[in-house]
Amino acid sequence: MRPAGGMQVRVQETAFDFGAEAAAFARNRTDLGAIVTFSGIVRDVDGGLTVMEIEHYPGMTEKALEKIAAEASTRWSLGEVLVIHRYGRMGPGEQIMMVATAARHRKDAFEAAEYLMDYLKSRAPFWKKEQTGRDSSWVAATDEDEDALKRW
Amino acid sequence: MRPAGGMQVRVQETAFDFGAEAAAFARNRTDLGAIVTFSGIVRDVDGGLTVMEIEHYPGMTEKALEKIAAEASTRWSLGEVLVIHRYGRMGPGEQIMMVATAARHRKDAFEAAEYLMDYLKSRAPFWKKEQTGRDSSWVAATDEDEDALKRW
Amino acid sequence: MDVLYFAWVRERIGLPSEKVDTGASTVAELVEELRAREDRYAVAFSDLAALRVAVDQELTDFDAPLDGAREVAFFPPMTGG
Amino acid sequence: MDVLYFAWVRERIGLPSEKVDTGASTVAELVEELRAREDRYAVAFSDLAALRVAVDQELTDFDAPLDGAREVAFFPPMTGG
Repeated sequence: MRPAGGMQVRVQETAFDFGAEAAAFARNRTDLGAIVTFSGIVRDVDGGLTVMEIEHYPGMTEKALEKIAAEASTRWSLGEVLVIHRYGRMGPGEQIMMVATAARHRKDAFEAAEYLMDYLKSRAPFWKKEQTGRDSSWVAATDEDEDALKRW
Repeated sequence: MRPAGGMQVRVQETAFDFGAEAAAFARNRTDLGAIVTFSGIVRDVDGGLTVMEIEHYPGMTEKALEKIAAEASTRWSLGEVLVIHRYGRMGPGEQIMMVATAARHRKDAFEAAEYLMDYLKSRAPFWKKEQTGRDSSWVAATDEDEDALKRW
Repeated sequence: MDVLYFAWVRERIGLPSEKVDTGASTVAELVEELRAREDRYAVAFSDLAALRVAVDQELTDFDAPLDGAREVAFFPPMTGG
Repeated sequence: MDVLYFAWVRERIGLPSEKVDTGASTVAELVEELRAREDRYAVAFSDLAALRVAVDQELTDFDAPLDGAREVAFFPPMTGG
């Protein structure tokens, strides 16, 4: 079966079920051989993080993500694209976001997923704040993330 | 939590539950922020495929996959690696295999997953045979897949 | 015009958004007007290299014209994903 | 020594594996012996560029020595994933 290619963007406060999303993604497509997913987890490197809070810009966020997903669909031959990104408060180990790409060939699926992540990191209006005990601080953008855009 | 890094390779005839595997992968790790999965699906581009049959080399297959996964763990900073590959008969749309990588940083998770796929494609002893109606033919290896190894 | 602030820009200015009456023709001119208001604005806008701006929900730069703009937002570099 | 065949090599030779008594000191010498047996072997081994070989379950090449080898396998380029 080859239904029309689908692009789905969801911005939500509630948790999502990564396993169920991954399982359902592109499952009605038998013409796509390669599926890549990326998921971002609230990371607690030093064991001190209590809460991660993500602020976003309602309205612009959806538009920015749709633009990034549409651009990926133009650059690579993709059958399906999914982007889910949460905002609000979440604890260590919780899923922050995921992207999924389905393509006939693995190269397209991989590159498109990396492109989505690179742009989503630095061009979608989300800001992370980490709370460690009583202290909280905004996560700083890195040069590395900005540089990652240059390869595309 | 930082349990010791895990490497898991499974070669099996039975189907696996991609959603459940993806959901369970690295779920006890809060120190790893980036998870990448790739899954390969039996693709039916022209709508004529009835069965895909995968032959493998019992014994060597497991060793080859473990060697590839171990090499990936040496090259990139990975917390967890999972490789599942089926053999036997499967129909269009069924999952053939998956790899999953978990790392602190997305670049490591993405690159390691692509490396695993490139090597698994051309260096693990699997052979695909496609049956279309009454005809069946062995899938030919491509120069593209062989060339993909050169970048590593 | 609606002016929105996010993340530490919002915290420094103390507001998520406000209506601003302005004759500014570019983002940079609007920033000058805001800076002149009060210390908290001057502090929030002290280093433009640390800020990003969107006009009507599209990322742009500080030279961008404001004619017809309904919404301008200031925020730090984004950290999604 | 166990000699194994996979995929179309197995189909052309008509066997998945067999015991072979050989004095061959390299894979290439073993191939020569097999080729000389019967047409089906000659056909299966007609183009070595289209074949891969593993000795004791490790990929190697046709120059590889066989001393002490317990298992040699011939097969086409792999197509996993």
